[in-house]
Amino acid sequence: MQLVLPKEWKGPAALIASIVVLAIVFTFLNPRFGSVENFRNILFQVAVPLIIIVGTTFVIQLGSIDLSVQGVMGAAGMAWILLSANTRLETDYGIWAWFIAIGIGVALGLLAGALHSLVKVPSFVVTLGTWYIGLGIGIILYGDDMLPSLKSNVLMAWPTKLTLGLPNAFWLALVILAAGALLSRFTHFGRGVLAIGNSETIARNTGMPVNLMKIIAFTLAGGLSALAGILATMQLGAGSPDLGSGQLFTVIPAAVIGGTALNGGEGGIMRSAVGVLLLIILNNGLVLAGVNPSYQSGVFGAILIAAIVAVARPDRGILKIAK
Amino acid sequence: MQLVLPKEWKGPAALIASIVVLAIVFTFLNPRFGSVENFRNILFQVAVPLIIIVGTTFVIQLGSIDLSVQGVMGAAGMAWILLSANTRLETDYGIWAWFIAIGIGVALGLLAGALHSLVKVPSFVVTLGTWYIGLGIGIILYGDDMLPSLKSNVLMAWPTKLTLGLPNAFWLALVILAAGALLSRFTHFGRGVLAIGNSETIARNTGMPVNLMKIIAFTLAGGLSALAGILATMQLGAGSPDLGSGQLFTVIPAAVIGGTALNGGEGGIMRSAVGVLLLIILNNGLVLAGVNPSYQSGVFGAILIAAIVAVARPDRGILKIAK
Amino acid sequence: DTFKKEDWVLVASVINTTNPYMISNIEGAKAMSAKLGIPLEIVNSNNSSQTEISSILAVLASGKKPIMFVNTVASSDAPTIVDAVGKAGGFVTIWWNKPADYHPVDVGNHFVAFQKHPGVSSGRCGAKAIGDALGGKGGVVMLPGVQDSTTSQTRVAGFEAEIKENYPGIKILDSRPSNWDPQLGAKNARDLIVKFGSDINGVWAADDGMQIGAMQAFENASLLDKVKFASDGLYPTTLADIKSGRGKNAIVGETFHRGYMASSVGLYTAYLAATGQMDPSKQPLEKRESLFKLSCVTPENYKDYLKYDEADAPAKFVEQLEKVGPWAAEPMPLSGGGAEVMPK
Amino acid sequence: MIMAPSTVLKLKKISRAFGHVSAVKSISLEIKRGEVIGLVGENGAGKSTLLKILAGVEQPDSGTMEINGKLVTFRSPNDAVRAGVGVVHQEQSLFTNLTVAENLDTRNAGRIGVKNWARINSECTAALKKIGVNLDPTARVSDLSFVDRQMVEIARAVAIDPNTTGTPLIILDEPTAVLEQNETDVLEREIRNLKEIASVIFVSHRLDEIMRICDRVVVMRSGKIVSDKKTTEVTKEDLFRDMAGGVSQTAHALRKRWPAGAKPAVEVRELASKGKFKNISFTARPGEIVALVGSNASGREAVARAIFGAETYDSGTIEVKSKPVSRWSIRKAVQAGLAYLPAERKVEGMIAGLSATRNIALVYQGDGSSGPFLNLSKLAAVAQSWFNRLDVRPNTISRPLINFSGGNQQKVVLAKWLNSPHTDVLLLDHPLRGLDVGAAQTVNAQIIKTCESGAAVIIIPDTIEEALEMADEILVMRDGEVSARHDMRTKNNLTVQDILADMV
Ligand SMILES: Nc1ncnc2c1ncn2[C@@H]1O[C@H](COP(=O)(O)OP(=O)(O)OP(=O)(O)O)[C@@H](O)[C@H]1O
Ligand SMILES: Nc1ncnc2c1ncn2[C@@H]1O[C@H](COP(=O)(O)OP(=O)(O)OP(=O)(O)O)[C@@H](O)[C@H]1O
Ligand SMILES: [Mg+2]
Ligand SMILES: [Mg+2]
Repeated sequence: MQLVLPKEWKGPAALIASIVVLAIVFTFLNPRFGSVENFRNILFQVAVPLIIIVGTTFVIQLGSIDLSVQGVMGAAGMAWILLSANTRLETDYGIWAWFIAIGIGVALGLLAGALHSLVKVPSFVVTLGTWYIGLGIGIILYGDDMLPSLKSNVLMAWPTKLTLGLPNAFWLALVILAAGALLSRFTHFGRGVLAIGNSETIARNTGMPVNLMKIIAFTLAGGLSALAGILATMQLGAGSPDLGSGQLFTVIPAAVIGGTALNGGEGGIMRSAVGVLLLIILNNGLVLAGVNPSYQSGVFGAILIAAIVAVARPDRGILKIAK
Repeated sequence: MQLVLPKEWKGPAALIASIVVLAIVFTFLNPRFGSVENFRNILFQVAVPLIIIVGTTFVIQLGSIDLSVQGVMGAAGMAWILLSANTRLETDYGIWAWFIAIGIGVALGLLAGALHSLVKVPSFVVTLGTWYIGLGIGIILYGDDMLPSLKSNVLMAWPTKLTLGLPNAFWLALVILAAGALLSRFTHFGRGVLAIGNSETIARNTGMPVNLMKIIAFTLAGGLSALAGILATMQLGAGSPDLGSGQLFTVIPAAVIGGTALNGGEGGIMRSAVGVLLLIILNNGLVLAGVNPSYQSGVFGAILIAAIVAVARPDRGILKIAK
Repeated sequence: DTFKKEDWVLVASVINTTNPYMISNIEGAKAMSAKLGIPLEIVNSNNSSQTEISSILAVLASGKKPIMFVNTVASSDAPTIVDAVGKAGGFVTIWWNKPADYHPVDVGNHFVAFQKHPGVSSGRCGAKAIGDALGGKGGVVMLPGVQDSTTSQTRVAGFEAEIKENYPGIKILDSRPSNWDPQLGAKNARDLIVKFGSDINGVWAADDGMQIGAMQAFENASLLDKVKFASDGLYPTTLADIKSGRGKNAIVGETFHRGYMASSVGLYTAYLAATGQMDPSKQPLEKRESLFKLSCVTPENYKDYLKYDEADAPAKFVEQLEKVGPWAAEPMPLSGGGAEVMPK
Repeated sequence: MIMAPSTVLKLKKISRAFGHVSAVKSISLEIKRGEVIGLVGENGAGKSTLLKILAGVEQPDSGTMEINGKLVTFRSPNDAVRAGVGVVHQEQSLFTNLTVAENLDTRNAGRIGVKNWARINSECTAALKKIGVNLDPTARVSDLSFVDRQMVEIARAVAIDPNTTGTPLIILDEPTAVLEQNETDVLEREIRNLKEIASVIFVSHRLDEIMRICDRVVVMRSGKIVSDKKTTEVTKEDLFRDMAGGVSQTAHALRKRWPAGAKPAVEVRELASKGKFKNISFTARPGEIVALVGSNASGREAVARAIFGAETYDSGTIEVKSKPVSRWSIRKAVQAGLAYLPAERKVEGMIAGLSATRNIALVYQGDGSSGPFLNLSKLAAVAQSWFNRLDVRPNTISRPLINFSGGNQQKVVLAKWLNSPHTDVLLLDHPLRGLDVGAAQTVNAQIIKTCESGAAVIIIPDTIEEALEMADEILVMRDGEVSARHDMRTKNNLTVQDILADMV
């Protein structure tokens, strides 16, 4: 593996280092930070963004972008809870709820992917569109009725339940993550995505199924956002069209921090995942450190910049280009 | 002119066409859409995003991105109102309020630009950082004291006041826009930005002051966001740290719709401006058409996609690459 | 000049359509529109002042004179909106948020009234409930809403004041603004659980949305039945939790008010001004800048309020308004006026 | 098994026009099994376009194509690959962020499923061995030197699926332009081996190569085939004549060597950069041409880039106009009057998307610029004058550079630097790369002109002959060190063989 992707492991070292530094500082500021509870709490919180970022990474490796995350989450989350045993409707479609909810995400992803690759419209605008559409679906499902909560305590408890000491939500994320990493390294699709990001023209000239690969990437992203939406709904125990709020600006910066260049061809899923970890820990640490809320966003911004500067240092030559 | 920028004028045709189509449809749905009041109302609304987009366009032409818009607006807006005659403090620094407020924007832009070009960190993350910092400044200035409003009715009335039949706010935007367009076409800076976006390596090999130009672009963007913040504050007559909310996802899509490719080297200020017009009109029209609010986001998304597809059509070859 | 319905339009502007309170706002507006036989325009601000203002301006451009109810996204939006309405020859009532120093009486008749439920007493309700439930001893954490919203600030002030004055044994451990967002409420709750663990005996949230998130977080940490909750708004979900006694009756205090009541009162007040049945400039202060009664709800008395959630409740409430006017309708008669006095 | 038909490729009346430029005009051509065809022609003659049509990159406007007796129409390069056509394009086309093996793995291009790394890597090793280079299949292309990348491209073209029915057709568009003598030998050997299994179309501006390698030579001029003869039946002179259209090749005068001007324009002392070169010392005076020769990876380019401030160096000093430089950067270099023509034209030399005018105006705007402002019509005039001087074809300055032929792109890139009057030092890496013989002379003439007007020229020539013709001093480099120096003012009886001896 090393051989195949020599660069793949340079960046993360610096990243992990700066995470460690943060962790030390925060533990120093509040010993509770290092506690097992907080460790689990963090793992619980990273689960949703980790699932999303697998898709996000593929899309960004293409050199495209997927803004629809939050919209898709809202639509899928609402659909899922309304089709599962909930306090609003008598319906319970069980497993079908999952299929339908994820189906919505897949459909939205497919739409975006197809328009982007076949009609050649910028992914930024198309996915902005699907974002609104997803949100719209969520809102319509939400209707003017009371907000639905889960009936089944089993479902509600599942994400936090510990298996081998780690919350299920995290295990789910881990599985997706692993699958994503394998997909990225050991399939023509995964490598093709990188190739396209490097030079779409060459990719087309060598006869790669460029459009197909793009469509797959976006569809995958849609499906995973939907799954994330379901998980988030479970975690909240209730449905809400904008339960995705804040996720977009967690996952994309995370990917970038992880070294997945927005102009494509670089980066990897594991690195993005580390990026997510950094951001969540940063947020969690600031709360535990008891930073005055009024200063929180300022401090967050400052540390964010400091972190990325630290991370960027290793690979920076005269001719290096950062976009 | 033509010789140097043959492409510059193709895209807008399609854009303006689709704006016209929208306008016709909306007027059909509600004759009032075409009324003078609504026309002025639209001009009043485009003013702020138009000012922002000049900077945004330069930055995007570099192939970079500036997310800090809303943060900078908040910081500058709060600073400006607290330094002008307002209901909270007895202070009135008059013209200095402007300098200081815009100074804040310039400083944040400078910071982002310097870090991005010298330390080579992705603009996406740096400007996300300055966004939070700006927001932080705004929140701190706001404190938990009462919200400050403008005392001077002159200032409050200025943006809406009509000059030659058009609101002042719009005139201001027009001036900035014109200046931006000239800067972009007839200066080494303007052309250089495009060259850098097209190929940074070559730009460097030809000895262009690449870093300087990048810094200028980001600083300019910061300053203009600040100015926009001031205008928005005037329009409201009161200060608020998040009075910029929604602007980022107006200007960037607008630029992209206008044909300013996010990977740089393309597009122009006038085209971005037309993009802004399209989005604002879309929003305004949907409301006038009395679309049920629950369906609004959905419809907006759908039309947005339709519009971009229509716009994308003309310049789309087998070899065209959309990111 | 006489009032001709066909020249007018009812407008209700809400912050978003993804929150039960806003949905209820719309309900009330619909009921009022049905009652008065005047068409209704809904404005959805999508949580953005920009969208709110541009949408309202768009509606105003639509020709008819507006009778308007606005649930402002941010206090700072009020002046712009009021101005625009004035120019359009309409009448507007603002709910919840306006600049503290911006008064209808100074502005003119078109700014018919500013109305709200006193945030301070909402905060005090919650504080009393938690304080008593904890027997005057223990630690509580607070989840305010959007930091710079007056509504949130007043509720917080009320809560802190009540604790300080009457529950010296209660310690406020921490306070994390959660932007009215259930997700953020849950997240902050989780972090606070880690930070203070079992030192947390009570949780106060500035609205039920955030409380719903917080309760889930405590349930997941299997602490729900060890902690008492109080908040504002008595969302249907919350009501259900009180009924079911979720988490050993975890919810000890709520306040009752409904979105449909706010919007219909607001619209009706503006309507009276529009029809000339009421001349704002001749009204006493408390009818221009009104505070409406806010009932404290407890697990004991919640049943009294069930009737206000029945399907025909909005219609009934509107009926009542027409009889007794906007300032005397149960369960939210006028309770005071002028700027809300902040406890010091 | 059935014997594949003896005719591998049959073109009938193929035409392709770009707007009003018709690049290929009704070309008919036949290639037999195992034949090696040399395709020559001036820059812009239409060679690449024709080959792009064969490769499925461009679609012909009219005409028919038969491969192994079957009528084919290529809608995409993929079709061509399947039909057994392998191509080395004039401009490199590798995924720099992927491994060598992956770039060679064209066979699976159409797939999206699971990837068998082991097989891909082993196949890669085999393919590379076949053309006698050994590179790590798992190395990232971006880490390879330019030449190694070229070898990878060749390997890819040659490694077309052995089990395609019929005889494969290998297309090489100026593969040797970037190669040094010894690699060209490798390639020649490889092409001879290829004859066994495939037919080859080989484009080059080096006619002696053509004469050595090919069985048949096809000459194109302005989109048409003007001659098609057995190699044995033609001489270089015939080819010159056919290419240039009647005018026979004028043996050009050797430049008169100047007595070296006093002050050195550039003086390099003990320059060293770890892993690239060490103790490099030489001076270049105004009016002087210094040539750096050496096999690839000898460090010449690294030296040039270091002098230009594009790469850092570890020790030693660089003096420009007798002033030692510190914290040297490209920007400072350019301000000090240095100009650099990179070998990797496509990557570092031109902004393909921009018009020729804009490319030429990149460095120096002449009176097209006043203060921070530009005068666009003046810029156009400047560009026009260069188009005329270097005879760039087609003579339309407003075109995006991408739409020019390889050689003509090179001319424009060169003009960009020659354009600047205060260029005191010209660093030229393979300036004639991809230029036809005529164009080469035009460009050489310009270089000499600039030199005689007082600039010092440091040149990394394409061929040793070139060095012998142009240089006042020749530095031969081997493994990053200067292995020999020749002052051409004194010795002028030096031969290619002498230099080659110093190189190995
Ligand atoms: N994409 C294009 N658009 C417009 N004109 C083009 C395009 N590609 C090639 N041409 C023109 O077609 C003609 C033939 O170009 P081509 O690249 O085939 O020449 P060539 O024989 O390969 O020259 P060289 O030896 O310099 O590579 C040239 O005039 C060129 O300008
Ligand atoms: N950026 C770089 N990073 C690592 N090694 C490099 C780099 N550039 C050059 N090298 C190595 O330095 C040595 C000299 O390379 P250089 O390109 O200067 O040789 P060259 O003589 O110019 O070759 P050519 O004749 O093909 O242009 C080679 O081993 C090359 O691999
Ligand atoms: Mg060619
Ligand atoms: Mg070289």
